[in-house]
Amino acid sequence: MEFLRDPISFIGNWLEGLLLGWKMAPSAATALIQLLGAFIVGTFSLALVIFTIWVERKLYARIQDRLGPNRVGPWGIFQTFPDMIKIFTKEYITPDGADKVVYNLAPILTVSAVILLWAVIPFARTVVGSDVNVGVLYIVAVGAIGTLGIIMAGWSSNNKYALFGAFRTISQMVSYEVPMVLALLVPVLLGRTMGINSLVEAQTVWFAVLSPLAALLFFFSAQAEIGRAPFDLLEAESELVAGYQTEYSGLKFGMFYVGEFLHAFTVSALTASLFLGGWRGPGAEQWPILGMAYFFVKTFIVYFFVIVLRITMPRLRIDQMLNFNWKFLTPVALVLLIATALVEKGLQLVGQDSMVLRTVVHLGMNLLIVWGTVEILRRSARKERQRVSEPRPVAIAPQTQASD
Amino acid sequence: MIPLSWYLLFAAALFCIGLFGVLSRKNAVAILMGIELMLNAVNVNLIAFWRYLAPAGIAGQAFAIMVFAVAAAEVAVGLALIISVYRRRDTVAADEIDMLKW
Amino acid sequence: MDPLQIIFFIFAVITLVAAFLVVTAKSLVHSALWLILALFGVAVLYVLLDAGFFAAAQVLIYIGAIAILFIFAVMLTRKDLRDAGSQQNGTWPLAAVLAVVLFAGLFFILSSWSSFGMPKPDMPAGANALSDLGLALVSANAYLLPFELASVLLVAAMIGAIYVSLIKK
Amino acid sequence: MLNDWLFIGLFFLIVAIFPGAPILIAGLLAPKRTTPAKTQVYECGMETVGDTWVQFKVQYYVFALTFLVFDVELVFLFPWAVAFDKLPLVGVVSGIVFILILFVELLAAWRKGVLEWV
Repeated sequence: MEFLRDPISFIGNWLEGLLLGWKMAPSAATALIQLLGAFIVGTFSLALVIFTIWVERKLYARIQDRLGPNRVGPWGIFQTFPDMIKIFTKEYITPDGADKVVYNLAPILTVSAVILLWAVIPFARTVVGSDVNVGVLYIVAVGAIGTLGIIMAGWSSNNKYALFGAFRTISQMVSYEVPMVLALLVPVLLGRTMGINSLVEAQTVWFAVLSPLAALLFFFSAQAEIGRAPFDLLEAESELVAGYQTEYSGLKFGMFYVGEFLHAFTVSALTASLFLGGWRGPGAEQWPILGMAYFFVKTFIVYFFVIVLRITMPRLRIDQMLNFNWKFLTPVALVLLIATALVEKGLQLVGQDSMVLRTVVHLGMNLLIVWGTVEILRRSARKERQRVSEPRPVAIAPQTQASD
Repeated sequence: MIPLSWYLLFAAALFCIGLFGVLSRKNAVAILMGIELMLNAVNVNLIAFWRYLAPAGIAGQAFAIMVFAVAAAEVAVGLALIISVYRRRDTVAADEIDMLKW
Repeated sequence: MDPLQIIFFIFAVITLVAAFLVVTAKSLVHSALWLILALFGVAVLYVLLDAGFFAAAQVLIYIGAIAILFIFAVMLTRKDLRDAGSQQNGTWPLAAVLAVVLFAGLFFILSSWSSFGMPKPDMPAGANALSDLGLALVSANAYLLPFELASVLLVAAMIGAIYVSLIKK
Repeated sequence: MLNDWLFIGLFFLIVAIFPGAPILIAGLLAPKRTTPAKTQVYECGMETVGDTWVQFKVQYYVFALTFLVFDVELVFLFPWAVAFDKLPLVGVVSGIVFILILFVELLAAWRKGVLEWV
């Protein structure tokens, strides 16, 4: 019974007892179990990619009225394995003039940075890798390491396209980190903590309900951070060959691919944890295994939207991409942060701590900001339409002016 | 247990390496990198003093976070100046940036 | 040696070697990459000092932003500085002597200090360094002024840097 | 406290091995037949012309710079948000002033035309 309720920490406790029984020092036993846990979480996250690649390809195909993978196994579910065998036996080609060490380190760093995020994601109340008290900051910091992998890939390839792709990527990722961090400050403010598991525990009402705008801001800026459509300017095939991965081949290229897919799923898991209550759900406190189920259901729902967004949106132009960030997401996030702080403090000063009131006030404030934003957007869109529809000078215009 | 002296010696060594970089490098960008190392050494000291001498206080942490801000401002302006000089004079060697000399 | 000491030792050595390579590497991009390793080593030492917040902030600010800025600056000022030739100026032996003397002097002064080798005290019970820091940063009798000044300083730095780097020839 | 970080430290170790090992294994499995033509730098079917390190727009630097400044200021806000319960009204207001300065910064960058991609 105990085992069924919470298999993972049951096994953990059993193992610890066993190791201590073997006269092992307690600190060494803890370290060993943590090592094992780290190994399992890492393996699990990589194994997940095999599945998510299939999900994504199938969904992609269905939306485009194709069948998608359908040969290997039922519904083609094992399609990824032959692909893996293929990519494992592909030759590595290192371009002339590449900086060997940096060139080989870059794909490793890119994938590592994504897997590292799983260290702080809580799967259930008791199944948490590590609840460091700076979890949110850790997430952002690890994202910075990913940026580094990309610039290393671009620089070391000794290729103009790669370098251009890397530079574009950096300016995109770096720009979108600003609204992302701002959006992350909202849950920290609402939960008064930075630990991810503590944040999940603080969500008696989901933060997506308390502050839907923050959830949306995080979701969109995270999409840009992953760098796939509609924000896939970094590897815009028609412009930059393949961006920073141009000169990579074989499994080194495959690693970038794995990193991208895993990142998409990880971001969904983060959204689910930070805004959709993570493992919370009826009975999850007593039955941690239920919590895991809730967590994965929520994650896959978010992941579905990530895929749909990727499939249905066209690529943005670079100026549109930057405008969307600096002139839309960032100001909105700043206003939201100020308003959230004011509302929280106001409620505290009035002495109202009923959850219903808090929810209603926060939700109303969010809707107000949304309304204001839409109003401003409508006006600027009207202006933009007028500006574009006005007759503009074309190539021959200077001549006609000169003859006047 | 790590004694305080380890951190202090580490920070001193880091500071001296940074100083060497600042004094010996030709390229202005590299000089700024040396300054970054020196600022980091200072920060290690600040945090170590906070942890060992006044763990209940907050001064060490507050100063360290201010050092972050100052380092960021310094890098931003310093590199912008170097880029600007480069665009005018086509050089980033510190010896050749001598517009103020007469 | 206990495990913590070993970890400290490993990362201290990594950091110092990386720092040395920062100031001696011929290629400036390599310098920047070594700088990142050195900064990461410092972040690990922050963790050992129970300052997790500073470790994360170090990675975020230094590696995520400052190092990227360095790499950009290197790329933008690349033309005349090929990685050939000495990157050291003529007076580097003097600089080396000065650095060594400074280290010796620091060592001498520090080792005569009474609490030089003091062991790590336990964290006082009930202290939450992070929220204490947050409170101190906005308390009028603590660090409110530096807090707001830092913000103004950064704004000034940003506007100045933008102005300097965008003006035409 | 340190135990939490122990896991992350071990995770860093593991995570470095995970992508590294398959790359090594694949290197052993895969054929190695390099020819000079294969290792040429890619450039749309032509041999590459000129140096890779072309001059970049200063615009890239300016974006990174704006980000750096924002990033540092946001790090200041995290302890503030964590300590929110204990803050007096003055503390909240000074935090908001801080965010407003950020806003001014954004507007300044906007007015200076930094945010345009031209």
